[in-house]
Amino acid sequence: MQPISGLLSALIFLPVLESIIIMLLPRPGTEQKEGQLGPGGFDFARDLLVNSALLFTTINLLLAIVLFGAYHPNPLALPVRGLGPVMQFRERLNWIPLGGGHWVEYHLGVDGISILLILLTNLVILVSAVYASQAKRGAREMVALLLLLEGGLIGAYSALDLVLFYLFYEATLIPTYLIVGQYGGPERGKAAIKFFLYTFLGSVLMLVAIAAIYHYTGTFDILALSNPNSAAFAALHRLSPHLLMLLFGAFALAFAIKTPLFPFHTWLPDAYVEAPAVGSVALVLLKTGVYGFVRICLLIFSAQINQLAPFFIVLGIIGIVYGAIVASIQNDAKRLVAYSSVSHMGFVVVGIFSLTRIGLMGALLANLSHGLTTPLLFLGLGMLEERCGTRLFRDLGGLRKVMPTLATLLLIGTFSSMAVPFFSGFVGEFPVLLGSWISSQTATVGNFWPTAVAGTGMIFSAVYILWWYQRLMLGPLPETYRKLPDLGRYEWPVLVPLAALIFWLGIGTHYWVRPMSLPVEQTIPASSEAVRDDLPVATLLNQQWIEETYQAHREHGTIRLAPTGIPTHFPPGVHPPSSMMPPGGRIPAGLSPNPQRRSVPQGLPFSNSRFSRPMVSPPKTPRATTPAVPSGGNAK
Amino acid sequence: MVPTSYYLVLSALLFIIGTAGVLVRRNPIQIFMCVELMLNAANIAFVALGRHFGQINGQMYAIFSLAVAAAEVSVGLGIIVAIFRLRETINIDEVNLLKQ
Amino acid sequence: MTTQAGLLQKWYNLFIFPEYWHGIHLPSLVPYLGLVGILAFALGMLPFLIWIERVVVALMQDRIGPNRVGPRGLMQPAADVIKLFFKEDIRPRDVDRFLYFLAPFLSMTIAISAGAVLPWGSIAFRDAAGRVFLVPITAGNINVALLYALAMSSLSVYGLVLAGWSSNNKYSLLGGLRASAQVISYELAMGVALLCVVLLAGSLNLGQIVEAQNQLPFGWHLPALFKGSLFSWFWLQSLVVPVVIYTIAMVAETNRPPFDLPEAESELVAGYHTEYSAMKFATFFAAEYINMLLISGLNATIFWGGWLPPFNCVPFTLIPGFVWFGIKIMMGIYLYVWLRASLPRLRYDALMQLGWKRMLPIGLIWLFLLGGYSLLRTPKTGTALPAPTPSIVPTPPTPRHSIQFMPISARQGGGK
Amino acid sequence: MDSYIPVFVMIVIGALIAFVMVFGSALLGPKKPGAVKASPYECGMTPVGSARERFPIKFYLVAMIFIVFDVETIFLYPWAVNYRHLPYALKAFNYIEMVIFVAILFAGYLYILGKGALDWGEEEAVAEALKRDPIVLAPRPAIRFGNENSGPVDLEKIPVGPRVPVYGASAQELCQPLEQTTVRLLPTGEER
Amino acid sequence: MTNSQSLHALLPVLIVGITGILVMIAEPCMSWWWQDRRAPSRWLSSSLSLIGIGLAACYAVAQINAYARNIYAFNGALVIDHFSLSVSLVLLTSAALAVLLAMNYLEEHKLNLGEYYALILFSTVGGMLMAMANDLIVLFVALETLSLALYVMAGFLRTSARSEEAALKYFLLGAFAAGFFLYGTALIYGGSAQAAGMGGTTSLSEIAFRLQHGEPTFLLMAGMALVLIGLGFKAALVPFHMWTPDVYEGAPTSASAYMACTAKVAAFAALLRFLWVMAPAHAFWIGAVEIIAVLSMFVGNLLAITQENVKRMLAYSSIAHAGYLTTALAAITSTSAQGAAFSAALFYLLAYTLMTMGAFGVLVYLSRRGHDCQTLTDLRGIVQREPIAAYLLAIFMLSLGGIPPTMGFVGKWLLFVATLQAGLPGLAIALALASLIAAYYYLRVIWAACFQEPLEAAPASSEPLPTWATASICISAVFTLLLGIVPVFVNTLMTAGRSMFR
Repeated sequence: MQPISGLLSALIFLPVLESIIIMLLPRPGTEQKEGQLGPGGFDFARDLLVNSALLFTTINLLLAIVLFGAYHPNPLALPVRGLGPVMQFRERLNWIPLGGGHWVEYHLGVDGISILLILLTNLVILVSAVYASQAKRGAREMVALLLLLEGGLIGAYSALDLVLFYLFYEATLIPTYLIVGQYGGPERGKAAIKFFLYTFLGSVLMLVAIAAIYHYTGTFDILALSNPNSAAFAALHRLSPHLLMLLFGAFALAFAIKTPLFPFHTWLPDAYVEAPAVGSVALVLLKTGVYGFVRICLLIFSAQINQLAPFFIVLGIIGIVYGAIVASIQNDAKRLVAYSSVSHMGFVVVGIFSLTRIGLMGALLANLSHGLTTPLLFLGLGMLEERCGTRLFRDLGGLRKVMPTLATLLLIGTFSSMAVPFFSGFVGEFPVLLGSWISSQTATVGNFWPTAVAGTGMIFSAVYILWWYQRLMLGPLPETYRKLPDLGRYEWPVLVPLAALIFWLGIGTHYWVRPMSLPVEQTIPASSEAVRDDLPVATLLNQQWIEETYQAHREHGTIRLAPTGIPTHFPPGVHPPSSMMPPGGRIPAGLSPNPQRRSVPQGLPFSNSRFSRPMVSPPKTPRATTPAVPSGGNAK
Repeated sequence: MVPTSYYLVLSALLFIIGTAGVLVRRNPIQIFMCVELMLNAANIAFVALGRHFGQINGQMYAIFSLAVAAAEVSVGLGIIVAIFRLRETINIDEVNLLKQ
Repeated sequence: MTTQAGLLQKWYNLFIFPEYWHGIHLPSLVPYLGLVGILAFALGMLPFLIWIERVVVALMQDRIGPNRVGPRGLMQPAADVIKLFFKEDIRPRDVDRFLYFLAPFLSMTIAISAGAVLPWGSIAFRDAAGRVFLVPITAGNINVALLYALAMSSLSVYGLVLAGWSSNNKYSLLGGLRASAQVISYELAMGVALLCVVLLAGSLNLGQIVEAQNQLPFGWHLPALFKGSLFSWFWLQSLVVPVVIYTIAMVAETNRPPFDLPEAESELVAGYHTEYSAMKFATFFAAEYINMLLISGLNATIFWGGWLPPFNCVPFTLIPGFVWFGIKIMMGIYLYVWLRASLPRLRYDALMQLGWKRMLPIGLIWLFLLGGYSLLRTPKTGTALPAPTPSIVPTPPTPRHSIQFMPISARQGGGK
Repeated sequence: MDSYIPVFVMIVIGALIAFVMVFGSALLGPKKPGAVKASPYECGMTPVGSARERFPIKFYLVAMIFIVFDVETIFLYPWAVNYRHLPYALKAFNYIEMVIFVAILFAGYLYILGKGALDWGEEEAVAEALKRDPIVLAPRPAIRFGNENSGPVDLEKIPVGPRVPVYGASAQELCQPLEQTTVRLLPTGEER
Repeated sequence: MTNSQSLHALLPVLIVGITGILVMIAEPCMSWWWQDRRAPSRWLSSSLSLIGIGLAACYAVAQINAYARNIYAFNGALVIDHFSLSVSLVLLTSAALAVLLAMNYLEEHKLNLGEYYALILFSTVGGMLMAMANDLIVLFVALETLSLALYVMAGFLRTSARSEEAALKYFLLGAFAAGFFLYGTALIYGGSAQAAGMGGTTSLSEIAFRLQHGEPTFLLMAGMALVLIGLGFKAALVPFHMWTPDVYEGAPTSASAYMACTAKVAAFAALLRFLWVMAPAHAFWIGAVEIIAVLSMFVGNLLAITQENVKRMLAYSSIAHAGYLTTALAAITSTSAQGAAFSAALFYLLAYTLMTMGAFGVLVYLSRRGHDCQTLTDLRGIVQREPIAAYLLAIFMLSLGGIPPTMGFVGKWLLFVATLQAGLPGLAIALALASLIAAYYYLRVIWAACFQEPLEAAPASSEPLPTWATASICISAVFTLLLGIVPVFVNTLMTAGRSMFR
């Protein structure tokens, strides 16, 4: 299927436009009759808001579905490993000039990993916008901010330029910050600022690292930097390991804070708890940390990842266990769910850093599952709190009797959270455990301990989440709650889609796995020792190889060092890597010294021998006569 | 003929006296006079150097700075008078509504 | 060794060895002649001036005036001075002692030194090459003479302000303030009037300004009689208005009636010199009269042809230049006295209004009318007009280059 | 610099003459100081308060405006001196430039006039301005001579010399009724 | 370059200046002719000012398009190049926004005097001339033209002792700085004669030429240091920043906004040109400039954290922004990074102008009935009363904090890259860390405005909207966001930055 040009931009900027429109709508009234839920009486403004929120988010979701439908799971029908991810729907424009022919580019593109996150975002934003439009206070603003958040998130998931990524990464902060800060609980301001500052600390360091990467390589292109054959990659990896480790650390810190990983998670409980239900959902939706680990850290810093994977796995495991234990002792229902998030994200991190296909796939599925389950729990809790006015376990109980529907839907979330098979949690966490098992066979962490300890997390989760459900829904019902209504007209459509998707992810897993399988293949660093043995195209990327490549570029005199020593030209034998090819095969001016090479097809490396020797042997005769086939970079 | 360096030393001394005065004094009028001293130190340097180089520029610059100094005097005295009418004092130490 | 400093050294020789008289560079001595002359005139006229004022005012008011001390009361000023010298010098309580003494000192010093630039005649010299140099007889034959005069007239207000401030007397303070505000207000009008003259003469040297008036009026072709005559002086060349402005400003600058608000006895006791007694009071008094003399002198110089006779023909040219100059000054003095006798004192707001709202804008506009007139009369071709008065040199050549100087009569063949 | 030397000589002579005149009577005249004789002369009234008093803002205003116009004159002088000697084209250019310069100055002058900075008819102006704009042109504090809030005369400040017959009452006699008031008002250390 | 050609090239400045004069005398003339001063003056003065500013801006744009080479007007005293014209446009922007703000502010404070607009225009003239000055004496005169008007504006609230105090402090320290500047100029005049028989000069291009072909003398370097101090005062860099918080707090808010922008923009334009001229001798000053940059960033940000008064906080933050801009000054020493540094500085100046104008503008918007909205307490919960103002304030605060997608981020990013290109990674990291600190106190403002409950119940806001202030803020906000997302001007500014080297 042909890529639809401008689709990604539309997905990003349509929500922004919609958000402005929403802000221009009249503000709904706040009057409410005694004992009634939802708006009281006829409120045209509120109806208008609800309908437009529903309309807009549906349009967005439809667009995302179009994107999903047009996406080709494997455009080349080949397992292209070692060249970085293959992107589709690419859009590439020069954006901010930096002098010397360098630009910060408006460079978008998606692969399966991004597309599923985009779908998730659109869907969850839809339900939470519908929920938010019912809020007594700030409904209009919350919907508008949610739409802004949607735009920012999609932008972050589709950015292929580091600065653009940073920009969207930061842009998602603002609506979240405003939602949490304005409409949350009593300590919301402090929590919001804490959240913002933590994240901002990380991202500023990331900005420094981005600038440093530009300084050393002359490009911000994520694809170029992820491609081991590219000059940018070679230039970057020629740096001293210490420096590379620092750069990686800057990125990793930013993503670890955002994920959140164990020692950097302290903003999370405050923010989740103080936020309104919609805000908690928004926070849950901030998957940019995980996405950044996958998209940026894994390939650009493959050597560092290999070195530090055990460390991250340990942190992830600590997070799993710690989150679970702390969750077990909470007396606040929402705080419990918040801590359970720490535990779940621990699984995700373990999966990513297992550096195996199965582990990474599991991590991404767990990520999606968390993005469906936790919103369900938070939204349900929000509805509960709206009715009961409290979240403390000691005041609640037996609510199943008055609101059976909510209880049922929450039970689905509960099961998913404790990773019961056929629920989404399971299909995420089980592969993670598998992956950690495989990787621990090769890595230094030690035989089965990581898997075993991580596995206890699943047991703990059963403990706390079942206990949570029991204390809320089972047992005697307090007299005061006897008259409480069940789900209202607008609350059904909020929770039901989430629950349905949980089932779909748990049962129809292959729908979700198929678009991600090739990207996962391409995203595992070629140097990952854990997958070397079981994959035919595994190769060892070592320092010697980098040196040789770099020297080859130098010798052919095609490396341009101005202004900061950036190699942007390629020796005659080395073609511009697929990931650097723009859509339509247009090579940016200055990238290729030899215009004849434009039609040279990209030889895809799928043999061990291709990788085991330096890629500098120039073919004596240019294969200009060979018919052009689409290069790997874009799905023609 | 007096060497140019003497004039420069004189102007440097005046400038230092003016600077020290600005930093030490507490009465805005005195501070202001010290500032004028600084400007005039520059004028002396200009005139002396212009004479040294045999250029008319130096003296021209001195006239420019005189004009500017005059404008400064007008504005400065206006401000000082205004503050005195409001506060009945112009001592810098007592003019401290804005916290430091 | 510079010329003048060398001369100072030579003076010593002059007294001891008369043979040195032979080689003296006479043009260099002219400034000292000018100095002595103006000093003698100012100090000599001072008592006479007081007498004149009393007599004239008395005549105008139809009474007798001073008639006891000396013939027709001529010795009255001398008697006053002797009396004042032997009066007690009271130092009031809480005065700022230094400033209190400085004020009269400053008034007097400035009043006298203002006279340094007034030329009261001219001498022509011829050098060995036969060129004629006309040297004005004045202490300060300097390029910025007019600025100097203006500066001194501005400085004179310091004496009054300091006196008012240091006296620890409210009346004095108000007097000093009034004096300062009045003097600076009228100084602007005065400066603009002077600018008109500078525009016409193209020089700030008073000697050159006088010599610029020594020409045919408006460049018309008239008989030689009219060269440098009454009609070519700047009072007419500047088309009268600046003279009027200057004359009014001149009266105000010296705090004379009808502009004597700083010492208005009906309001302020005696204004800034309320607390002064004995000779310190007399110092202020004398300084005021010397100021009158010198400002009238300036008036005579820039508007009324200085030492020039009113017509360039025999009965007038026989009289020496300094006599004409003295006559012009005395006419100014008479004007002062006349005004005092005739006009009531102005109200302060009327005074300021006259200075700021009438004289200043009129003067400025007039300056540019004159500039435009001058522009219209400039030929459109040619590079530049000749220097205004080539016969006048600001500083005569040094003896190193031309030793043979012969004094010749000022009005015979001098200049072109 | 040569031609300036006689000028300096003149200044020095003037200073000498002034010196003789100022200090002449201090040497020749009698010296009989007295407290009342030394007090400021204010038409015979006992002087009250300090003479260093505030005075109308107008004086400052005139001084400031003067500075501006004086500096403008500084710029006019070189122009006027050279104007006559210039060839026609340059003269015309200089004329126009200076007309522009003075026109700008005149704009300022008009502004000053319009704002009433040169109006000394105080009462009418204030009344009129108050009618127009009560806040901006708030009434200025009255001109004071210091006698409103001043207390009794401080006896310590009056130097009382030897009892010499002076005109009228002696200083002590003058201050006699005030002395008790003074003692009563001051919270002195002896009472404690 | 004949005189008439010079005048023609200088037309934007002349238009603003003549408009200023007209505005100044319009009001007195009206009081003479129509015997009525109050009613039409606001409209007359402000609309005249806006027309003048608009005309000047149009003309400046036309010049940017028309002039392919630098114009050295009046015998090289002024240089009209793309750089100075771009700075002029920034200054005109801030002037226009300030006029809009003032229309409401002055009315609220019963201070509707036409002089205020005239002062705005005069100081804009000074600022534009500072950007164009190619001679230190012209620079000095322009600096004073700018400053004198600003002193008066700071003390414009004549009935407020705080305003007068601010004016006094600003004036005294400003005059002090002017003394330094003039003396430095004198020393440069003497020191620019590198050999016997070579006359002194104050022309910047001449100095640049001499520095490229000879050794810098001691006097020259001493003079440069003094000039740097003088300009540093104007730009509120750290050792010379003491006046800033007091002045910004005390001055009328609309004046604070204007002076925060104009003085800084003009001072940095002058600093850029001056230090570029001095670049061949950068070994003498680069260290000092780096230290000043780091100190300004950190001192400004750290002191801003504790402030309760928003105007004061913005003052400290402006010190920090001056520090960010100083990194560009350090970066112009490297030949490879000069263009990037100039364009980054220009972009940041525009960004700074828009967002500071906006931030102060929101305070003006909220200052009703003569009550100045200044402290965080005043701002509490205004989102309930004035949601638009609160959200716009949030945008400006985020932009000031350098958070995407705003102009502040793009500006900071360009500075960051320029600094790195110049090989000053330390400065770049300091820039990033400082903006991290900065985020905290900007968020506090948002917190107070949007998250906190108001102290008293929100009164029904029946007052009419301050139309012009709203317009000013909205313009600022739209451009802050728009240029943050699509920084289209950057390319123009790059050309402008390069125009310096022609």
